[in-house]
Amino acid sequence: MIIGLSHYLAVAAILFTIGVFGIFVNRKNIIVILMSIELILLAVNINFVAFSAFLHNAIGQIYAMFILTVAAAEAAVGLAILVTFFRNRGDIAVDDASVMKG
Amino acid sequence: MFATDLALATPLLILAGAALLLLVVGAYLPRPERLVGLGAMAALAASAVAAVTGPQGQAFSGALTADAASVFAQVVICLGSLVAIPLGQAWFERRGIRHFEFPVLILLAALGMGMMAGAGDLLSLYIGVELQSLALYVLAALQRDDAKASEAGLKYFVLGALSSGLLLYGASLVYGFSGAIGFDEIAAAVKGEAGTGVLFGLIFMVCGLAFKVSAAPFHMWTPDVYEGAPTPVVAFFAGAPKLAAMLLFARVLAEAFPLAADQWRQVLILIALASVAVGAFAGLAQTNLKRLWAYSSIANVGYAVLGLAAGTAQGVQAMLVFMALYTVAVIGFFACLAALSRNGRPLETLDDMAGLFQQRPWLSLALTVFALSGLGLPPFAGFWGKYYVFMAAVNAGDPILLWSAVAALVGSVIAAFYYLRLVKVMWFDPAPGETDRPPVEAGAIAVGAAAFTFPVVLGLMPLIDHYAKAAAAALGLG
Amino acid sequence: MTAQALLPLIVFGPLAGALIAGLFGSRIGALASQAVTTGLLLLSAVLSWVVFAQWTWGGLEPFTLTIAPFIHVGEFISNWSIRLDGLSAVMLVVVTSVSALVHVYSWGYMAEDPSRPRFFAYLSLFTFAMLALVTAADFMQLFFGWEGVGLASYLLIGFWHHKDSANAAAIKAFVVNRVGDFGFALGIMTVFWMFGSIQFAEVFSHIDEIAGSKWRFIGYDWSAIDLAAGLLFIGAMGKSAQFFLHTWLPDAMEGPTPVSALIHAATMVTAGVYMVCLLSPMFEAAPVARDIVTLIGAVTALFAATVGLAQNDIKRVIAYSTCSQLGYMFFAAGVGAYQAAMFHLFTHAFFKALLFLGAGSVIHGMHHEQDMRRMGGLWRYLPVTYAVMTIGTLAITGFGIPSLHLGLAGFYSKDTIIESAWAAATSHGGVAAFAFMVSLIAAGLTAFYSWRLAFMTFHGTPKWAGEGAHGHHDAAHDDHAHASHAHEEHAHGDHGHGDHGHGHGAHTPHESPASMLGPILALSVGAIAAGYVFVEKFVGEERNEFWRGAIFNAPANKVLEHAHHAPAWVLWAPLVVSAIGFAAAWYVYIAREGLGARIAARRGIVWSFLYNKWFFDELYQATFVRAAKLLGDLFWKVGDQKIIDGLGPDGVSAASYALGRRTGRLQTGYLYHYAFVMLLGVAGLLTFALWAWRA
Amino acid sequence: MALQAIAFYLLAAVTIAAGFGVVSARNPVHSVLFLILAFFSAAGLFVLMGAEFLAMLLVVVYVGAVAVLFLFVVMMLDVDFAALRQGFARSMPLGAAVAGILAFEMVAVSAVVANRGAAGASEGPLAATPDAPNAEAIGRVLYTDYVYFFQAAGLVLLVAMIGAIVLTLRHKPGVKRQVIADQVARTPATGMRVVSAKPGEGIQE
Amino acid sequence: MTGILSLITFAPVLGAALILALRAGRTASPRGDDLARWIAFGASLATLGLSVLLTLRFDTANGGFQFVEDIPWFAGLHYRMGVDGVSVLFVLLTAFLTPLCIAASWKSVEQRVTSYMVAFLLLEALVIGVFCALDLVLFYVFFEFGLAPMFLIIGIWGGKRRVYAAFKFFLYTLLGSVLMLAAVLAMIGAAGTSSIPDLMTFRFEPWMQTWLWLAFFASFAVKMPMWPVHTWLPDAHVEAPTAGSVILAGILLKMGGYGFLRFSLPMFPDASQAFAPLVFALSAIAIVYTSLVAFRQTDIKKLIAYSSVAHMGFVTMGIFSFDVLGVQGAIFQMLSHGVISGALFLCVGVVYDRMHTHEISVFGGLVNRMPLYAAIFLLFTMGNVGLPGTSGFIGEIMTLTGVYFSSTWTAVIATTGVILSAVYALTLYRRVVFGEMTNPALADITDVDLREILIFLPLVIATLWLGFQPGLVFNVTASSVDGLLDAFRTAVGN
Repeated sequence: MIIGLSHYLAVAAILFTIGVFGIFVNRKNIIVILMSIELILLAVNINFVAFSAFLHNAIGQIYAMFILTVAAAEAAVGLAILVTFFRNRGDIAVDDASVMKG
Repeated sequence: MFATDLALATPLLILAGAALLLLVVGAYLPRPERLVGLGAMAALAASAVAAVTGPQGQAFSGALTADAASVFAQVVICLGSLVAIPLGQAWFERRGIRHFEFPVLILLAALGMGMMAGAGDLLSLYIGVELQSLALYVLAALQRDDAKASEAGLKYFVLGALSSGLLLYGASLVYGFSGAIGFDEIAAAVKGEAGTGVLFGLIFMVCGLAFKVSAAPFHMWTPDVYEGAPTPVVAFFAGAPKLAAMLLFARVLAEAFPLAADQWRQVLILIALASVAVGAFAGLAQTNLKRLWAYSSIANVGYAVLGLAAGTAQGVQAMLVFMALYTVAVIGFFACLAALSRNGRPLETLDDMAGLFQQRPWLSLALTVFALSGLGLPPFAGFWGKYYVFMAAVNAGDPILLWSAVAALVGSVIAAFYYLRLVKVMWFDPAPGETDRPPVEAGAIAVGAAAFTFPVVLGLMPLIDHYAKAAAAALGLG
Repeated sequence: MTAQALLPLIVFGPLAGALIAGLFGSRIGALASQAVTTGLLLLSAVLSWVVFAQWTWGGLEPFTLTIAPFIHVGEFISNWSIRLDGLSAVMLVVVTSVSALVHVYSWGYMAEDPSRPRFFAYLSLFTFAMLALVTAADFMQLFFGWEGVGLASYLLIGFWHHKDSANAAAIKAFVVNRVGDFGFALGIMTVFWMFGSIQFAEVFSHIDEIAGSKWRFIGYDWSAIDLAAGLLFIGAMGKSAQFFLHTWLPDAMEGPTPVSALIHAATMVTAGVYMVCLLSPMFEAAPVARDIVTLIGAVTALFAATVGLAQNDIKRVIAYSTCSQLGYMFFAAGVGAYQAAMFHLFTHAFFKALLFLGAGSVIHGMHHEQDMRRMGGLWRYLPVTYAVMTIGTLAITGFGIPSLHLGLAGFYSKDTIIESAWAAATSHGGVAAFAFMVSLIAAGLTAFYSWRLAFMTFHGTPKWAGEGAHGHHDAAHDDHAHASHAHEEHAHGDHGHGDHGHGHGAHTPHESPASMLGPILALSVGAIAAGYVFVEKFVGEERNEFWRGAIFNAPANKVLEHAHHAPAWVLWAPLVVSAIGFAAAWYVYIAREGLGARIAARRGIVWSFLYNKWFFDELYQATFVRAAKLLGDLFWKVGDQKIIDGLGPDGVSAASYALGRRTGRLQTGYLYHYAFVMLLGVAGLLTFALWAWRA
Repeated sequence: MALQAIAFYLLAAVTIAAGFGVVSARNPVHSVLFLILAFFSAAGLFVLMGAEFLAMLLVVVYVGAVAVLFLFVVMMLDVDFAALRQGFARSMPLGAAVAGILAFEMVAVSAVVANRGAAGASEGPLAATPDAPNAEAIGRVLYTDYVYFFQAAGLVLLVAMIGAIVLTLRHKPGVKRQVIADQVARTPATGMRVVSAKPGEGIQE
Repeated sequence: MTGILSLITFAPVLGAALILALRAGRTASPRGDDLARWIAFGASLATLGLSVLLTLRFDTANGGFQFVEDIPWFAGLHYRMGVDGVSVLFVLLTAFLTPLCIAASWKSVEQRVTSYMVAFLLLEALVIGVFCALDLVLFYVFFEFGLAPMFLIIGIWGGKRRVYAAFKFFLYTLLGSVLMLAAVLAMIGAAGTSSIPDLMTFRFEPWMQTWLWLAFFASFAVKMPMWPVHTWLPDAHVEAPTAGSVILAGILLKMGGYGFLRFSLPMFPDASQAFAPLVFALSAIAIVYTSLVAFRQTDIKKLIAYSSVAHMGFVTMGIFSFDVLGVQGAIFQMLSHGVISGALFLCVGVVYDRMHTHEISVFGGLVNRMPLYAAIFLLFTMGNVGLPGTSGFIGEIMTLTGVYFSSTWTAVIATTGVILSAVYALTLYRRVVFGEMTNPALADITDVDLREILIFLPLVIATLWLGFQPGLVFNVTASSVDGLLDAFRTAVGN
């Protein structure tokens, strides 16, 4: 049984979907949404690394490395915004973030 | 070699260097806001000049492209960012918020946009987008004591991150199935028949990019963020970033997938029509002008995407002309909103604008110009943008595209209703009370943008036409 | 001066008068306005007679003066021009003479009216339009005059514009005339497309070439020339108040009486007859159209005469009489005796104007009382009027001795028509035979209602309020009369008499001033002599020299020749039936005075049918007017508002707005919804891509 | 080969399960822990593919920094967890269906076309640069070919830094703050005063 | 003379700019308002003078475009102006009516006078531009831009439901126009030029002609307006201020007919011929339908508005008869209707200024206090009815005659309009002017004053002069119409 590229891609796809799923299925906690985003990025990274490995070039890995970097920055900004939001609302329930609509 | 790279990157280097320098200056001076602001404006102006005068070519092994298109975009980006600084600083200052970081963030966002505009591979695409996006997320939430602003920032961030995920996933597939990240290499790799994997990746990338330009169905963030974010910030990110993202969009499609044009055209048409429809219909029920203009921008992006969908150089040119003209108008509009208040409370709803013409004739005239431009009434700038787009759609020779263009035109009639409602409120209705004296900088920007939208644009069109044409030619579509 | 020089004076004199009185009437005052218009009209009349004399005895040749271009587009060429030929020469004298006399008459009749300048301006304007009509050399100018007289008629009928009934009558006259003009206009178009020209001369010269061609019109193929002639005749029907389009004429009596005399008796209403005669070359080639003309004319002659029997308004009786006489003229033309038609037109102008002006004199003397039931015994108070009215009545009934060939004007013209009808009936039968029978019956009826009018007005017991002391000896009768009058008022709102309120009852009837009597007397001369003097010229042996080609008779048309050789019974029959009519009238209104009122009071079916004018007004009210109102409301409230606006702008905007609200509601403000929509977008696009790209 | 397969399936299963745990855990702290687990097992997958350096990076950067940051924020925000236990939404079936379709399409495309594209040509995962260690291979190009991105990524981090500071740093008035520059700039001359204390009097201020 | 067209077009803009320069930002004051009025009046008079000069210098023997100006612009577009026999008189009509409108607004517009005058002058400039433009896109620009000032004129200075009316007017027209825009683009794409003279000789593919024709039709039919897209007109008229109605009826409606002549016939001859039955049907329906609706109206302006729709039915019908009579008649009818309906709306304005209503039921018996007004109103009513001697007649009879050959049915149905127009127009006149004066509010109503007389005088003269001497128009239009129809016949091959 050979573990081929498609196996890795499938794992990434499922993980990606779980991440997306996590964003819209979670109704209560924004921080979990941020974590879901991390899952998505992880899935993408798996993809890049898998392709990199099967393509025999390093670009994918470097790409993944930059994703990691940027994702960290993104997490920082995201959490900062979350903190601001929390300070204004005293809560981080997703349903709270619905002042603006229509 | 490296020197050449640096020379080509000069516009970006100016921005980066200025950002770092001003950050330090800001950190160490007691009241640095004005100085930092002026410095940032100077840097933006310098960057634009550098872009126009600088050499053209590919830098960093193709990661950065300096060509007519990026120059075109860079000029608009720099101008759009430039006016945002005085607009925003004064606005924040009036609310007792003194962030010297504001100009710096604008600079960094502009840098991100510059990277996007000149992106030559999937990696610079990603980093450019992220640099710009992160700066915008922060800017949206910058009024941190304001619940709406932080909610806007949060929504923008979460959905933006999701869209980045989509973009990345697409990029990974494209990379994987083509074996390269440079646009040219991708094009070379997928020549002949583009494989399903690549196209699949392309769709994901299109979705991610569609989010950045707020095209339906990835537009949902737009109204909320526009409403919540500080008005000058909206003025900023409703304009230039969209142009940058649109150009990036065009680059991806034109440089990496020129031969798959028939495929991506269909997707773009769907997106464009959905955007026009959403923008037209949802706007009808709005009373908040910022939301209204969010929907308007969704519709407008629809037209721009339609131009892109033509898949021709003319289409790209149309998109660039459209976005450039739109950028001016949208900045002007939000500058108007930033300028207007009654007893210190900003005027944001339609009702607030009642009878404005009696009290603030110039600003309401400007708003009228923007409204009429938005609905595409000739000879306002908005009309010429649409003119180019539809001309491109017609000349592309695809009947589906042609009918889509007609449908989009009909959509513009529906949207005309809400633009007219703004005009109506300002001109026909009685005013509820005196408005405050508008700040000079916002008023000047608003009136200037209005004057550009009509009638200055009529004189400048030959120039814009020329440069947009050159820019489109640089992207290499037929 | 030559006729060429005189004609413009004749035609434009009245226009100048109209403009002066109309534009500056309020400045120069009533008297000056009257003087100017009347003076110019008198000049016009005198000159007309000069021209007519030149034509009749001086051997003047027909000619056309072109004054200015009117419409020159492609082949559609029309000029402002003055055409002189036998027809227009006759019409010129008729129009200007009657008009001049009416102008003079109005000095007295309208003496108390504050708007005299306007009145005289209208009269002169009418005269100008009529002159333009009769001197037209092409269809456009003809139409111009045609509608111009319609305008003047409208203005004059509604002259007392504060009276609602007058306004209604004015509109009715205009609109019904427009119905006729509808046909007229279509006729002109047909002519234009058939002949490529609208010049009479050119059209007539091409009749032979066109005679056989067809024209597809509202779904059928018609003989083109019949179609054209028939359509043009519809115009004539409108203008000349022929059956179906007659309803406006009686109502037109709302106008001042001089107007009735001029427009609705002597001139305008005869325009239709004039046109048919003018277009005789066309009608000669259009047998079907001619039959229609004959039929309509005959029916009108009979119909109007029957209605005239039962009317009580003095002017209405004369109006129906006019209508009936016009019917005579038409069927004369229809059977081919255009000359006879023109002759009757000519004589009729005199005696009918006479009758109207006489009636006006009565009305004036009675202080604007028009109801004959409140007259009676007036001969003592209005002797001159009585005398001339009697002459007029004799003339209209065609009194004359056939064996001596001597009689009043109507005798010559009417008998010629009846004889022509007989002649046509013997050679063609059919419609002409019907016309002949009708002509005799109608002659009897004419005698009856004419004498009825004379008796009710001038003879019998006075029933006007001034004589009330002894007018009330028959209280029951009087009450009855009043009751029926009230009923009439009630039933016919349009029959109001806004002006008579102040008048009757307070004063004794009085004879009219000289300004009124003068014209009447002048007309009575015409009523007596016009026939005798001109019978040979118009219809007799000299007719061809007289008309000099203005009227065309096909070689096969020998109606007039045959008419001259009618058997004796045909010659005597009119006199006999007229005598019967006279006797009946004498019996009912003199011998058994009050019988007429009792018949009326019984309200029999026949009487009601006649009194209500065969219910035409009611019929039209119930169909056309109601339909127009209903359709108008339907189109407006349902068509425009519900369907077009409802499905169109209002509906679409409401739907768009609703859709907008819904789209807005999708924007819930919840992050997860937004993310979900994005995901839907991704999934949708991916699915689309997989499906569309067959990948 | 079999070992590799076992390892793959194990790691893949854990990764996915942990991912699911992240989104489904009621307690955010548990979510963070699941996230860490997912990162670890993903790192294992990276190793399987020969990307040791990235695996390391993932553990160090992500688990070490980002995940901990999450944990820190979760704790800091003192959220009332009881209120957050309301679980999934009513419309979950629809969401799950759409997500399912998406996942199916993605997996299907991956599975079907994986061997068609450029990557399909290779037989198995291989190091990009067989002659050099993974870290070295990346290191060689990172500061040369990819210097542009490297610098740009730095700016991204700078933005994140500025953003975090701008959004969260508060200057409360009246709070005594440490000013390092002042501390460093302190000289003996300013820091101390020589007072001559006279015997018997002490220091009189 | 080159440049005169631009001068005519932009003279009103200069006037508007002068007003803005002198008045902008100042608070309203009686003296300032008067200044604005006088400048506007002067500017419009200057435009009129130039237009008269243009017409006098116009070479009637030349059927082509004259006074052509051509400056390249961008993307292949040109600033290209010129007039031919078809358009020159419309320029004159516009220049003729605008000073009258400004004079008519002298007292009736008291609010925001500066804006009003600016809007009006802008409108004038744009309308003249429409008739002069020889570049498709330039034409479209003028055509569409005109909506904006009209929108404001209706919306600001209009009646009670002015907002509804303004929106309806704008959106209705805009919807038609965007379809035209699509066609404009398609034409430029296919022909590679936006020059109207060039496009007039360009032969589009028949299938393309069909679509283009329909798209242009959508716009022009709304503008005319033709049944069933006419419903904006009554609302717009009722709510618009007097002068707005005058311009709307007098000029804006003509842009549709002008468009048919300038575009549909020469550029899409095959489609025009194919669709002529459609136009005939719609025209015939319009004439009967709207006449009947007009008959039932209770508002004077609405009645006149509906009658305008009916009269425009003659225009469309005449144009698509492809006959010299029909086309000449249609042009004449447009000019005549411009004068007559404009005058009628001014007549309404006279009583509106005094009573502030245009409900028919309020009036009655006006002749007693306003004899001169009654006379003037009568003249234009008769013009509306199409009485020979007024200009209204010529247009009707010519168009009917022109159509009669192509479609007898249409002509027959349309001719009933002659009857119906008499019904509604005379009924209106009767109810407003005749009868007893029963409404006590009317007791003090005054007759037209000198200013109003001077406004009406040119219209009276025009109505009668054209009625008696229509050749004034036909001489100017003849060459161009002949050229147009010759080209048309050549194109459709018969």
